Amino acid sequence: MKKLVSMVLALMLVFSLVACDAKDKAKDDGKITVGVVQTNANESDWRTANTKSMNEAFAAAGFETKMVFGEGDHAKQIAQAQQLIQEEVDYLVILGLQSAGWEDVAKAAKEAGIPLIMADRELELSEDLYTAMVCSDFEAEGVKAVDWLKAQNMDTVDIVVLGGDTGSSAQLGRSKAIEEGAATNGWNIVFNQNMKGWDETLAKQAVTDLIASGKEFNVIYAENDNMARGACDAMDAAGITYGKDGDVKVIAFDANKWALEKVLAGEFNLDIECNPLHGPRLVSLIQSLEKGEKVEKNVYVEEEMFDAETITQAIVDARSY
Amino acid sequence: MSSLNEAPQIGRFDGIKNKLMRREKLTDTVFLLTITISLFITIYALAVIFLGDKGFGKIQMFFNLFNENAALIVIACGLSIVMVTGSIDISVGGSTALICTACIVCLNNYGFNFLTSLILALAIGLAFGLFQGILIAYLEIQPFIVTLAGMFLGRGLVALIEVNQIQVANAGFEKLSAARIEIPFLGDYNKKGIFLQSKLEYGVVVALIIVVLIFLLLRKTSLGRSFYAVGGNPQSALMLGINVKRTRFLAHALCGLLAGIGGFLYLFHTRSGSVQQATGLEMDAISASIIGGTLLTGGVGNIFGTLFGVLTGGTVLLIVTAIGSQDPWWPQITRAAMLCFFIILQSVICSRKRRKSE
Amino acid sequence: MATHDKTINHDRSRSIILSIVKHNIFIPCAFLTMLLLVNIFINPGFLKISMGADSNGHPVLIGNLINILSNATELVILAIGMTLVTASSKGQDISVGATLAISGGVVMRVLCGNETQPDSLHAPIIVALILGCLAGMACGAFNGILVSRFKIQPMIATLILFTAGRSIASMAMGGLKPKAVSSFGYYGNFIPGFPIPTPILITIGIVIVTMLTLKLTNLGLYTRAVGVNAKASSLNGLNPTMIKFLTFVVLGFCVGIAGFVQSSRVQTVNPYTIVPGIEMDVILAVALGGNSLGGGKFNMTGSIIGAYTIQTLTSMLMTLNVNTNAVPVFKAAIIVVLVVIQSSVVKAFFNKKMGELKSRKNSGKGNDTYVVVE
Amino acid sequence: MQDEILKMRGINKSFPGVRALQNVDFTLFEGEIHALMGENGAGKSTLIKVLTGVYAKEGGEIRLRGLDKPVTIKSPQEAQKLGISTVYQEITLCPNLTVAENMFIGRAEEVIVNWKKRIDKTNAILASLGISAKATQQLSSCSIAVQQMVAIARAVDMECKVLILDEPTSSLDDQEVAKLFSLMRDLKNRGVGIIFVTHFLEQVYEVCDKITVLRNGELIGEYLIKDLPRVALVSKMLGKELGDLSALQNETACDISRQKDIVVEVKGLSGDSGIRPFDFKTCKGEVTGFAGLLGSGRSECVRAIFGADHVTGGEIKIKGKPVHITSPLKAMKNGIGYLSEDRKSDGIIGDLSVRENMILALQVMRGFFKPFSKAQAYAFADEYIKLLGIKTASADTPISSLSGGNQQKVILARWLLTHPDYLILDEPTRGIDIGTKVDIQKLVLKLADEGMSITFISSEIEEMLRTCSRLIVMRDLNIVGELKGEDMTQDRIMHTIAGGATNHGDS
Repeated sequence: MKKLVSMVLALMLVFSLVACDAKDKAKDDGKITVGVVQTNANESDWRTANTKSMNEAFAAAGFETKMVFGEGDHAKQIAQAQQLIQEEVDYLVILGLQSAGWEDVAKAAKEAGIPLIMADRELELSEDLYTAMVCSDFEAEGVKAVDWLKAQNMDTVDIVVLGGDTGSSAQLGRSKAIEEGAATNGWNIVFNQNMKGWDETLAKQAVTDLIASGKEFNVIYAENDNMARGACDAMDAAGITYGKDGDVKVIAFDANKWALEKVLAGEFNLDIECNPLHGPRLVSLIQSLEKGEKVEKNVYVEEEMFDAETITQAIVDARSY
Repeated sequence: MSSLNEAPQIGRFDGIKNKLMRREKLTDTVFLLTITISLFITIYALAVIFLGDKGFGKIQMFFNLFNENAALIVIACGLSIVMVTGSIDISVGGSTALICTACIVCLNNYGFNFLTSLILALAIGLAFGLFQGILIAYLEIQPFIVTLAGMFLGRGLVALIEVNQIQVANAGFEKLSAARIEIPFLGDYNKKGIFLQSKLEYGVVVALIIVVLIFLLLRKTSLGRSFYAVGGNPQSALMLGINVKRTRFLAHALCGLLAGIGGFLYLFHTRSGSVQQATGLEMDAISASIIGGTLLTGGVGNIFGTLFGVLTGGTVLLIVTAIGSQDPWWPQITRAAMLCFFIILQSVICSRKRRKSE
Repeated sequence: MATHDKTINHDRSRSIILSIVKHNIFIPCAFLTMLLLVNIFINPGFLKISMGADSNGHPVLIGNLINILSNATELVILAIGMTLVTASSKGQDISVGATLAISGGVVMRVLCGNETQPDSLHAPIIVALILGCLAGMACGAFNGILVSRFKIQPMIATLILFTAGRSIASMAMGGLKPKAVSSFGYYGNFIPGFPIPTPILITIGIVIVTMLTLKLTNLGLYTRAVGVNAKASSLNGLNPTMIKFLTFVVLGFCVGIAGFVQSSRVQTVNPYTIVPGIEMDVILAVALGGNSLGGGKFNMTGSIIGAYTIQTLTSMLMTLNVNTNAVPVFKAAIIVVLVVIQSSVVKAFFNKKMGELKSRKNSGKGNDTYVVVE
Repeated sequence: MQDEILKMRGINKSFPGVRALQNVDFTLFEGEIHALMGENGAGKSTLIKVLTGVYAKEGGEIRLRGLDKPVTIKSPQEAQKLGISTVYQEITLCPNLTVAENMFIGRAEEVIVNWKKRIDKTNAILASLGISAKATQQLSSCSIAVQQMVAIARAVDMECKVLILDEPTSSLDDQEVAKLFSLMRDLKNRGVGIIFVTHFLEQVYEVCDKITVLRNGELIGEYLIKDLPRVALVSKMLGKELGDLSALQNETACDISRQKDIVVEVKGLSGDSGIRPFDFKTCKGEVTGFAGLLGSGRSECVRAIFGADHVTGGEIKIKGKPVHITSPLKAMKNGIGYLSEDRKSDGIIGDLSVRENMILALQVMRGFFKPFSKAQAYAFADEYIKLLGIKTASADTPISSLSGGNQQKVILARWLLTHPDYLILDEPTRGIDIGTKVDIQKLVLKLADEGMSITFISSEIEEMLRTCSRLIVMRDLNIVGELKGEDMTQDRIMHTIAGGATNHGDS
């Protein structure tokens, strides 16, 4: 045992020496390194587009990208962010799985002089702990949908809410909007459930079950495109008409290209954009920070909405993802 | 040694046998522990050499390894104990999530403070441990299915208490959890020339104290040794006068208690709670124990091994992060490959040792 | 058969009731019935099955029961394989969810190639099915080798693929998330013109194949013999290593089929979120079916009933607007109740109590005086 | 003056289908080494387990010196507290712990362990007993002999009043045995009562004062060592069976010259279980027997022939054709059947039904894809249930709920179904009732008449005499004699088994 301990100590000594040595070797080629803590790799089409956008934009701007994926685990994301701070990336972009629990990372980044940029989802941090924010205002997106629905002037409104991953800020914001909207406008929420993940499968099962139990509904409020597609599959199978000319109005979020095609085809009534193209915005933000310009701290991404009545082929074609 | 020939016909193998016996002075536990520690050192040293510029050259990186894994260390200790007795507990992730959410709700809404929430955390953990312990030890139900129920219960209760993500909004608690130990004279200059003092979280100190305490418990107390005896051979343990049922029960109770402490440390570190909190934590803890040289068949294991198992797992995650990859699938595949390597290594070593001793 | 009947007890009516109650699928059946009754109570239209038409005018059956039967498909198929694995190797495979993602991913990759929204299938569906099954079987073989050859406990051995499986699936799909044309959806939904959901037909097919396999081969006998007493089995010429390996490959095949059905349901696969947590549900189904998780004897019918029970429960809670994340609480309660009822210690305790009651009635003998040492 | 320290009276214990102990008395005096003798299934181990609280007795009483009431011993811990220590035949220590831990674990001990004190104490004890092990060594790295000695050292250190040694010498060599004996004498002088269970007769005569003989769960008698000569002891242990059996006699003798009738011929076969290379042959219709005490190698021989143990050398010819048997399946395909010795762990498949247990071997030979139909299986099962008179509720009853004798018949049926040319029966009558024993013996002779070659192994010499036409006598993993015809008398067999040599280790 004693031998073992001494061996361990000796080795510790050796590699701390090596460590000092290695530090000197640390190179600095002047390239800006951006560390990105992404959530899951491809939990949905939106996420895939999001990842792609950042990778491409950073590469085009001549930044070095260091993207890590949280594997769906909050604690892993934190550990990875801490690692990126130690690695001394020049900017740290965080897309948090959870909005809470990031103070320690933010403080560490601040101490190390690394600007922290929140993207996609807002983190619960006090103003002084982050440099900038490029986020989607999920509640505002939901409110847009509510306003649109109000404008439809329907006699009765029976809504099926297909929620996203429990507790993610997208789910929280969008659910909050519709719940409040329903309360103020006297709409009836028939079903309100979070589908684990953002997938078609569970959404489809849920709607199939609803149809089978004979519950009446005329609005599907699906918190992303994939779930809306799952719900449509279910209605297809039961012969329920939906979309522009159907009985059920389908509201979706994210506005992927394929979803816009569905809007164009009149299958979805409304798709509210949640722009995944954070790459270019982050690039311009970082570039102005580099120049020492003052940047606006809290930026919410401008988001459009696409109504089946007004959408054109040109809009769909312009969509890159 | 020659007087120990069991039968004349193996006499000619005496030389070899003597050698083997001399080499086998190491107990299984120490042998596996040595492997784990050397592997950790090798991996970390390699990381320092090849990834020094990716942060591994920094001392804080080493401390971060502890900061990020304090809770896991404590929870893995608990799992090592039940695994030493030849049982398993997959409910720890669930109970951790429950502890986080329950404590935050109480801290934010019911005027709990640091101490009362700690007591709540311990009570939840212990309740899981006691209940599962009774079912496993006294009703002789399979540990897997019992703790599966525990896992479901923990996760489900979180959703019943609070569906949304929540964060601690309790000034006292936040202040305590934000506190750091600044280690004098240690630190790194970053490339901007800022000197960063090395910092350690208080949770790490707690975790290390617990590691030492559990080590002493397993090594120095009769209860600790009976865990090993029960795991090694329950029948023999019974014959030797050990109360096997009570020992099993206590192992689960202790694991529950440690999960309580671990859960609290988790909360202390993240200050947030959600339904998905600590997903897969049980598997991380189990694999840390395995890498640390605990055999799932029972009877063999060392808490320091578990500590190094957790650190090895953490290091691998960091290495994978440091290397970076455009393809998101490599981290998990790498970690699984490492797990596979350890498991097969253990299996081969154990079967070879078994063959030798026969 | 006739000669065998004669040996049965004379006290017919009583023995029939007793044998039903004591039969090992009594508890799972009773439980499923109870659950269905609760469902009918909550929703009187629960049993109603109506004929509707889909958007193309093809006839389809609509009803809660149909949904449960259809949605339980993956669970049932996996439970069949898991039962065999449990019986032979005294442990469970916790990687089925991850390996299902792999086989589903392989199916999608074969069908869609490198396109995200192909206009046609890149390969015949049968090829995709076969390759998907082969992928599943390869994963099963990997687990099987670790368990049978390296003598690693099943849970630990399968922890490897549990960790890596979904990432491997993502790699197999090249990081894409393609959506296949809707004709691939026939296998997870309806074949146009045929009103019964295809998954139900597939389930029936698989169950029939399983029953035939158990009847026409010695898989069942060998598995049980190895699970109960591997030493004695090897003295009877069996090869326990081989049989354990085989059960894992069979489970791999089941995973392949389940992955195919699952990917056909919405014609796309998200490797990271497909069938979340199904491994625990499958193990639960096996346990609910009255099978000991400690291996040995198994009861295939029980497992299948167990799978339907879980699906019924899940659907019920979903329609009751219980938060999906809270569903596990109910499962936990059920597990605890069922395992305690089926625990040998509890059974022995009650038998002893019954015996004591009887013997007290029979004789009023005084107790011996003993020094009881503590 | 010597006191009684242990008095057991009228002890009863039964297991499903077997009466393991019937009205057994046993008395142990202070400072006495008392041998408990009997063949397998005689009830020695059961008696000891009753005494140490592993089994609950069903009747009778146990009194210990110093207690005025009979005691009920509920667990090994209680037994230890009462001063009864046991060293079991199979080593019941924890192989994953160190020697010192094994010495002290499970004893009324302090909460915090002082390892230094313990290790020093252990080393002192080991040294005083001349055991060459280190206190810090892991037990599994010690040889079996040392492990056994550690177990004894543990019991000794617990200052017990009654020390039970259940076959402690089976894995010790002469020097170690001598050490053990001097230790036993030492303890005897200190007033410890020792119950000594062994199969080695020389050792009994070397060290013991008294002998109690059990047979079939019944007490045969208690004798002073000087009153009971060796051959008388063997005959008491092996016993005499019912008179009606003497009518059975098998006269088929093998004419070795008729080469074509030789079914199995074995030359220089040796296995990894330790048996020395041996030769053996048997003809059609012949019943051969392997005689010898437990551990003499009688089972190991037949296991090697069947391929159950790993064969390290030698050759086997079946009907003159050389075959290479590497696994039981190959043996089965070559027409060999083997009813194993340990019915519970190697024979029955507990939870499976009688029918499934019966058809298993035949089914395996038939192949994976050719299962018997249910009707066929029931037909087989019903046929053999009737033929062998198996008492079972139905063919679907789990075999574990049958009595030992009926279980054995089911296993026998399993092998008969395969219609082997050569059937090995290893202790087919152990632990079963007299009636079934007779049935099985009769069946063996009938099968031999029909032309099957059979090897019959039993601990009961009379049984072998009645059924076998030729006996191979084994001692210490060696064949030491072959008896046939006129030579096959109890006397000759017992003398051959007991051996002229006084040293069991001598071959």
